[in-house]
Amino acid sequence: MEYIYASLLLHSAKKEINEDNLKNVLSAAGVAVDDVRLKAVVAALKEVNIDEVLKNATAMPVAVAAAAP
Amino acid sequence: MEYIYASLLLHSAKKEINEDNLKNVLSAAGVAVDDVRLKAVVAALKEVNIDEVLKNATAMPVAVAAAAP
Amino acid sequence: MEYIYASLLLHSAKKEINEDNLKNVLSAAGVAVDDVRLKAVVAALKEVNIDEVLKNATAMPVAVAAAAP
Amino acid sequence: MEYIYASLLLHSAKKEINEDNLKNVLSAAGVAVDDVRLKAVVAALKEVNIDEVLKNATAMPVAVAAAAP
Amino acid sequence: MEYIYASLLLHSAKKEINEDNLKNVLSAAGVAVDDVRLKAVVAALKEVNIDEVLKNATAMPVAVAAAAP
Amino acid sequence: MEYIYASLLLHSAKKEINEDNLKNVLSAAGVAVDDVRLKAVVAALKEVNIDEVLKNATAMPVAVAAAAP
Amino acid sequence: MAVVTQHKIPKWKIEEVEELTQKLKEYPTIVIANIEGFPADKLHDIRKKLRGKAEIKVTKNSLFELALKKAGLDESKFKPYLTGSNAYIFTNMNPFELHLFLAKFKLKRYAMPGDKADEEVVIPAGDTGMPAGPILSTFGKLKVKTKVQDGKVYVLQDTVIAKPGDPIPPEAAPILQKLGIMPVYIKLSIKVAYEGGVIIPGEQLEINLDEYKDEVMKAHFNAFSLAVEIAYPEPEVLKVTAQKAARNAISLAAEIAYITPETVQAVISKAMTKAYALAGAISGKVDLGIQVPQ
Repeated sequence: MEYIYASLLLHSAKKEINEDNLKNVLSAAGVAVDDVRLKAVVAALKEVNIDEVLKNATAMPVAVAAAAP
Repeated sequence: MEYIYASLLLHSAKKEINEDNLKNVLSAAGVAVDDVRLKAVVAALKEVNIDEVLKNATAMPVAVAAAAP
Repeated sequence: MEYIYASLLLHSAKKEINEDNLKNVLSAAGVAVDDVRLKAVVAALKEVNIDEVLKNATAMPVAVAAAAP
Repeated sequence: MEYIYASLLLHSAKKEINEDNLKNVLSAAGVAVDDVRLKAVVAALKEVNIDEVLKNATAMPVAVAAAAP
Repeated sequence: MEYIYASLLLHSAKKEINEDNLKNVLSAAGVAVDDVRLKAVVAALKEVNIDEVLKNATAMPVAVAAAAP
Repeated sequence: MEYIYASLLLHSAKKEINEDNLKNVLSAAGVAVDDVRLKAVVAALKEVNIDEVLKNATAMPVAVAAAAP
Repeated sequence: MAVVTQHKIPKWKIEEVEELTQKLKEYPTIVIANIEGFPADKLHDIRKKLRGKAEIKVTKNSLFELALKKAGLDESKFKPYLTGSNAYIFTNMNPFELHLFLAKFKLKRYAMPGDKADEEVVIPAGDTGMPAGPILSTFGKLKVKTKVQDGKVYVLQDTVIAKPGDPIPPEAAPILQKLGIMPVYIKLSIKVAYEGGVIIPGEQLEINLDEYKDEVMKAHFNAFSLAVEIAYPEPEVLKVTAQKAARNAISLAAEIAYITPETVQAVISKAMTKAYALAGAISGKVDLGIQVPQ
């Protein structure tokens, strides 16, 4: 999950999630960075509306309540 | 949430969550570190069994899914 | 809920929940204090084990996880 | 939790959550106010729709109960 | 639910739930009283142990909280 | 709970919950009415969307029933 | 003329009308029950159960009608129900109470072909007392295991031959009768009840107590929820209000990542939930080397 936490850290700090930034954060945490994975994560996150995903993640309990019959 | 994501990054990288490490990660992400907050987070997380919390947190989406029908 | 938030504030500040303290806090928050209500709330809360209540409230995320079948 | 309870007290009393008001309430409860923390809480709460958060918070117990198999 | 609310009002005021008392309360609330319904409610509630039902009902929120392991 | 039952009786009879009506109902039930409490309840209920509260209240028993193992 | 006619009425009839009139004046509630085909011994059971609470009279409809007139009651209200054989019940209970009381004790009868079981029908293990013979094949048909002992049919184990609601096998009827098993309920069918000028048709007397219990519970729950919402100062209420307030505080703290020992769990859970949501969103495209809970 290191790549995800690092990405979320950048996102919540309102920094761009690019290879350099992500690599910096991961290295600072002492993570040996795998370049292939780095590229893949950065590319995949570009396709995702992170704010939307996070909003839904928090919305869960409400959804459940609504689902209760 | 920056402090939390940074802490979880350290945790999943199996590094100790102490002031120095946390400061390093946050700085690498371009976050201006507030020492008081840093101390508070580190102190609060010392009181917590993060693995236990993560286990509970991970169980959540499952619970939510099961509740749907 | 003002009276309750004020009472919990006093409780977490380790101050006694009595009429004077509660009145002080409510007034500081700009709430027009009704003496009868004040007395009633203080009397009722004397019967309540607030630490117990808070423990239950904090335990909830665990409950969610435990509910997973 | 004092800062949070004090903020919720102000919110439910329909008063603005700013540094002065929060400081007033906390002082009335006998809490020694830490200015850095005060600023941090006020700033963080500005980013949040409190009513929305509370609505979700109350929806939770239903979710919990319903999730039980 | 008017008849039930009126009955519970009488119950919590420690007054007998009989046709006269129930009629009085309902009329005071501006409800046009239906004699057949009145008789049915009085007869049914004679068979229902209201204290028992209320005890179960009140135990509920606590039960939810207590369900947290 | 007499004041609450009386208020709900008025609400379900689609009558306004004001001091006069509430007093009438309580007196008809043989309750010695306390004016301050009367005012407090009427004022507090004015702040609340009763239908909304009842809607959520009804969701709970279902959930609770489901929670019973 | 009227006087002459009255002389022709037998004395017992006059006395009976007199008695009925007396009861109509004495008791506020009158219930008319249909006893067409109702076993007399069961009516006797009911009479016994009602002793001290109600009186039952079986009489001619015409005599009851006369008594209504003499008691000054509006007989036209009862007219439609004064057909067939009726029992008249006089009581101080309200009609619903009487109905609930009657529903409380179960009267049972033997099964007849075509009946459905009202309760589980069990043929018990042991000596049936029935001589072995053609009856053995009936037991066989009912899948009841038997042996013959001293020339009598002996059942090897308790055997259920019908569950509640199941039709009772017609061939079982004589066996059940021999064993004294009555699996079918009968109840007095109430046509109408009268109290204080109000006529209540029998079908309206049905009361589902569970519904009332649910309503009481719901009413109380509504009241409790409302009380919690306005922080009505009763300890039981404030307990829940305080819990709600605390939960609100924790949720708000989690939202702004305000870490204290009380909130750390909620804050981390929230961060985790978000992390897994994001991981889930890209897990199809990237090998993160982790298991994302679905």
